[in-house]
Amino acid sequence: MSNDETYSTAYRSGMREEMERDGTIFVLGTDLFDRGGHFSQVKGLGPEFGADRIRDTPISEAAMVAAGVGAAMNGTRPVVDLNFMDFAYGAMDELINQAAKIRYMWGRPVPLVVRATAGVAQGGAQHNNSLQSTFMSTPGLSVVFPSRPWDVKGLLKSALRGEDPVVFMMHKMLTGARGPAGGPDELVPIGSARIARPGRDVTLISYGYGVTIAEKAAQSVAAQGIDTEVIDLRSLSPLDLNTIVTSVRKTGKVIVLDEAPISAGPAAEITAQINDHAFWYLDQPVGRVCGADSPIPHSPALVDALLPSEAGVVAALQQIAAATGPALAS
Amino acid sequence: MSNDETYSTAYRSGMREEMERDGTIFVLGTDLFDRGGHFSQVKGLGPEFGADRIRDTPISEAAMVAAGVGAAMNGTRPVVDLNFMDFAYGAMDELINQAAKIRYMWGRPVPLVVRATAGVAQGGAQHNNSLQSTFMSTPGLSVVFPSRPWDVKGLLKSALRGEDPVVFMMHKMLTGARGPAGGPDELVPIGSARIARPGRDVTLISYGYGVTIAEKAAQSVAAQGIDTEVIDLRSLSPLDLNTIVTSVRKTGKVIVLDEAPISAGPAAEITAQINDHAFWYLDQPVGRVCGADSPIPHSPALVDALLPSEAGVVAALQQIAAATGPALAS
Amino acid sequence: MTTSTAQPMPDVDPAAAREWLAAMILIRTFEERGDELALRGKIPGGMHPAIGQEAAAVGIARGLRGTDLVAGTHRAHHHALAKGMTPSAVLAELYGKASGSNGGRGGSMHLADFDLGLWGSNGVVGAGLGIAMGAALGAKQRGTDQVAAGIFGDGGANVGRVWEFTNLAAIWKLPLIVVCENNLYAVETQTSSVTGGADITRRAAGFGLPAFTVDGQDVVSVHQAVSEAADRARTGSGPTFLEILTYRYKGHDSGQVIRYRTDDEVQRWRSSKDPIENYAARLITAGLLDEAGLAALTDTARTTVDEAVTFAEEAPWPDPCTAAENVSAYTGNEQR
Amino acid sequence: MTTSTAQPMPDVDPAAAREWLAAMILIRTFEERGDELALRGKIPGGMHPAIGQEAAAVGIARGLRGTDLVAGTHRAHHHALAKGMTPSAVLAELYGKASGSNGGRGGSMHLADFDLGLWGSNGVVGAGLGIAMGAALGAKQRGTDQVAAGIFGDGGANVGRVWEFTNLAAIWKLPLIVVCENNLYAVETQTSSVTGGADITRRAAGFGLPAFTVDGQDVVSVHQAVSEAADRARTGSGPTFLEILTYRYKGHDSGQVIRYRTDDEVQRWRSSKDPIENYAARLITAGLLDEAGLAALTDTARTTVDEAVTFAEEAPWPDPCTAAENVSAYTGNEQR
Ligand SMILES: Cc1ncc(C[n+]2csc(CCOP(=O)(O)OP(=O)(O)O)c2C)c(N)n1
Ligand SMILES: Cc1ncc(C[n+]2csc(CCOP(=O)(O)OP(=O)(O)O)c2C)c(N)n1
Ligand SMILES: [Mg+2]
Ligand SMILES: [Mg+2]
Repeated sequence: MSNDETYSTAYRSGMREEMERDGTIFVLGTDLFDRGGHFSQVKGLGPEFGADRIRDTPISEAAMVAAGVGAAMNGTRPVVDLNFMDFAYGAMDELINQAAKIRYMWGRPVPLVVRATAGVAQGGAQHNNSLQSTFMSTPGLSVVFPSRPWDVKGLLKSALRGEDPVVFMMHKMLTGARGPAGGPDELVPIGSARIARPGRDVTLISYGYGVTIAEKAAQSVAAQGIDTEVIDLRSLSPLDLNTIVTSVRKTGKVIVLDEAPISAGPAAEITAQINDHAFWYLDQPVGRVCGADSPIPHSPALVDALLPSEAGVVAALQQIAAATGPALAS
Repeated sequence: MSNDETYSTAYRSGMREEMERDGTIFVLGTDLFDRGGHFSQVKGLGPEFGADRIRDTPISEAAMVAAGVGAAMNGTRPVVDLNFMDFAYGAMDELINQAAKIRYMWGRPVPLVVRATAGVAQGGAQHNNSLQSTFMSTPGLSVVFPSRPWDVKGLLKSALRGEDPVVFMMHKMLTGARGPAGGPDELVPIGSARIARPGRDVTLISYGYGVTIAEKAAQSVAAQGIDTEVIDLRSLSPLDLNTIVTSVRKTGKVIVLDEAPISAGPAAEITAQINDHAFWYLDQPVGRVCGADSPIPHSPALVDALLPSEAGVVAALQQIAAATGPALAS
Repeated sequence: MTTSTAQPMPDVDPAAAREWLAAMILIRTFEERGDELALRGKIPGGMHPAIGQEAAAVGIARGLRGTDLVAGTHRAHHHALAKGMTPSAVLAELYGKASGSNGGRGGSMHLADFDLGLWGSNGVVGAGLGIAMGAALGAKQRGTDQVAAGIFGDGGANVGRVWEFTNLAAIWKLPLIVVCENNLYAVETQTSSVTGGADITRRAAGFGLPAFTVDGQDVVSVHQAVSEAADRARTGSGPTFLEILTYRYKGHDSGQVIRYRTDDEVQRWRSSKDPIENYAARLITAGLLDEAGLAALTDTARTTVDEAVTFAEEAPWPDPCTAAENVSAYTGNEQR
Repeated sequence: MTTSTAQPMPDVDPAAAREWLAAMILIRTFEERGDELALRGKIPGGMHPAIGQEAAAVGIARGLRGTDLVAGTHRAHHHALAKGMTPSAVLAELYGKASGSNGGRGGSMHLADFDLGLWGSNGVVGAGLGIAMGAALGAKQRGTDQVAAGIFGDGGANVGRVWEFTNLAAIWKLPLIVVCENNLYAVETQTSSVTGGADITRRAAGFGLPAFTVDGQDVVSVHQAVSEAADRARTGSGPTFLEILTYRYKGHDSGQVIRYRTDDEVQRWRSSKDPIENYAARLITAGLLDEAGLAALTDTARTTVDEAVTFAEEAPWPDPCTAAENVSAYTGNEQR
């Protein structure tokens, strides 16, 4: 294992190792060969593996994903890199009506990885969509959204050794985040959450950049005697219900932290699953601390107001930890 | 009002009345002028209003929606008819990154209606997607999904007199369903649910074709003394929380019936909202009777196995009505 | 562009030449029966008959090697049968039976058999070309000499993604044949009226690949154009665009009421350009077939299709318990 | 295609001719300052400078009437300024301030002012053309004589939807000008290397509309081509495609390290084809401007931009409480 990778270099090092291991893996997308992608995610791999395996494309998202789907069906393992996940809106038929359904209809596996940077940061309304909500509601697609270098690398390896389409989402705010990463055969299974911090009082569930906020908030309330268990989902589809339900049955109190607009997103599904599997263990309703139902504006002054903040999570933790029954005003 | 319309003719009669009232309304899509669309939804309106107002397009979903967005911004009221909602996958950027965000970014209203037939029936995997899950998670889009002629007509009128984009979903299975429809100025507000059947014991929430199943199931358990309140949501976005919460606080028991694949769809959001607003009134966890997380196969023998059935809803109603605490096995 | 029955046969192996006719006759026999069954409610969701378009399918399939692949459209049966799928497998699939080519999961618009190189018909206009393009990329990455043909209809020429796919194939010199099967109509829209410039071949040429228009009612012409394109693809010269001009005799789907074209127009195509009649006459003229041989082909086709109907009728339904299985290896096992 | 400084001025009103120069100088001054401010972190998310492309923007905007509209790309400021947005309004928007053109909600890639006919720059490659096409349809439905110009970059020529939009405009004879502002690169990809056929004008012609290539470093040529296209559009003759050949001097966005082209190439464009220098020289040669006049234009631009910086710096931030407002009239009011 390597002790000091960034979120972005962990991806690259996982990709390099897998490309060395398996000659059928190749990457396609815009501005990859020389620039290494808009987030340096494959920087250096172009010269190393050549233009056939780090393939520069025109701006043709539908064609990129279609190329990936067909090539995946034909004995190779393509990684389609969209740079920004928002551009998947130009390739939704390829992703949802083709990639996600082919195994089911035809019994043919589609070992396709579609990677992009996602999450909310600067860039305005059109570059900050939360497509995880859509992908999570799509049978046949798996969705991963790691929060740290270790999981980036380990999940990438799992995706590149699996058989089915994986949407690989990486958060903009984490691009330079540092941490250890695993070695060539240290995999993180798709569909496995992790306990980022164990605790007894409240379960705080998140993913991606939310885990960073969650850990800070947990730390901050720890001083006040609130012992928070932080779950990093890592995969949104499939959800690791076991880890979620075990924690909730222990704590009886849950906050779901999700920057996606609140309606019909991951937090809704998690809340509903807790309702299904741990209702009788709940001491309080599940708290959703989520993004507002709004596009993302340009001005930082406005963006912050729409997103879950550390202070907001702290307040939610304090409130739920202290609560013993119904609040007077609902 | 008219006493005997079908779901489809109610749409057409609403459209005709509105087109007579407002000369800026026009419809565009494939095979509309002569055929009246693949579901006869505008049959006859072509010759009546002319080829400029019932505009036949090539198979170009992105261009259709873009045409609608720009025309809506420019003083007209376009209705983009996609025939099948699945084809919206070819126009997702136009819908989600443009139509849904323009008022927010630029203060310009986009009075656009995107109509299509939706819901699960025959036709195989690619013609039976449940896009309501995606649209519901998109800030800036409203989503309606009526269950009867009255609401088709009334909701269409509201959409054509409103200012913002409305995704207008009509269920395949209801195309020929009969019932009364309102007169020229009888509107159904977007965002208003209705009590399809009042009851005291269990709240059964659905929309679209689910309401037909719900009403039958409610009828069937009534004989066993279970008094079910059926809520027809009519709009999925915005949700009419008031109607939902009022009912749940009264009954304390809820089943959400939704044919969409269960994960991160409408039923998840409804469940989460009930958790948020009526948790302390719940006598049992919210029950989700939903579509499986699967593409839709061709064979009727398989399709039925994936979808909520009347018998399944009856069983869920019986179980929840009888339940008094945690079940032994969870 | 019109084919005269007097046209001489080119240098084709006689057995192959007869087999092409047999394949076309089988397709027509199948489609006529299928259409009938659809009207009798035997085929859930109905079907899109390809009667009149037999030469396109057979010319494409026979211009390729067995290891080459085809991905097609919602109008699917002629491609599937030409690529070697049996009438029984197709019809049982249309019925939704377990013995269908795809266990009843696919249906008329979603027929696939990867062993036969049938990479799926597709319910989304233009999408088959995308899959074929990707498959061609896969072939190129792996260094095989496989060629892919992606078929779309004239209606697909106005789907923007079709041109993205074509462009990518052109710049990467993929072993792809981009085939537009132009039957003049998309549902009931006359394609020329919604296609700027009204010349799909010229439009394609703007994307930087050789582009040709082919008489799609002549199996020999289609075969030749496809063979040449396949050669170019196989030798690394990249993709070719072919616009195959053809005509469907029936409505868009079984039972469609036709008001958008005249009976006269249909009759003109049927009587002067029928791909089967003309080709049969040509084989007879060339001494490669006699009337008895022709009758035998027709009989065999009828028998085969009869057997397919029996097979489909008697085949078992798929087990409902399997309905949600095999969605994804990642999600197959958890219980909710 | 190259513009010589010796080229005579055509028949343009002298005041207008000078105003074009002033507009180009203002754009360049603004962009140079903006780029600097972006590098200093003043512009959240950065920006895409259009230095070198001034003639394209001014030629387009001045070839249209004030009531006509333009929808553009992520490289946005030159279009916005040419259409009459003030440097203060643009810069405050880039800063994310309440006094910006869009109250801080839009940002560099999303500038709009409908009173000025600026129908939005767009963060999605090709999407501006879609909005312009729709607006042209709206104009036609209402029977106005408004013309719409939709601009995309050379990179956008490989987005399939661009051709769907173009096709729809062609078959409906919409009052649209389809403008490809070809600056040779898309981020760091040389567009010719990923564009099959490498000729965007020829590609466009395949969609059935008149298609021309224009020297985008000569404001007069752009103006003339756009005026003629606007006339065609206004008189019901439908859309025109224009490929405007230009060049960006800076990187794709502020601070981009450039390894994908030589300094030499940049120098060649700068020294022989600069749209401002050449045009200023031409005005002087034609006696429409003298050196002092030129200096005055430069000074005015600098002062205006200085004022814009002050304005943007001092402008208030938007009220966070408003952040989730005005998403949709249907959803504005419920409390969750
Ligand atoms: C993207 C998309 N839009 C619309 C449809 C509905 N549809 C199915 S077939 C068809 C017509 C296709 O015409 P063409 O491509 O010419 O093929 P043909 O039916 O003539 O074989 C249409 C509009 C679809 N399947 N996919
Ligand atoms: C659909 C889409 N794909 C990718 C991007 C990312 N992107 C932003 S600008 C750009 C390059 C655009 O090049 P071009 O169209 O030539 O315009 P230029 O930057 O040269 O003005 C890319 C790839 C995007 N904004 N939209
Ligand atoms: Mg056709
Ligand atoms: Mg460019």
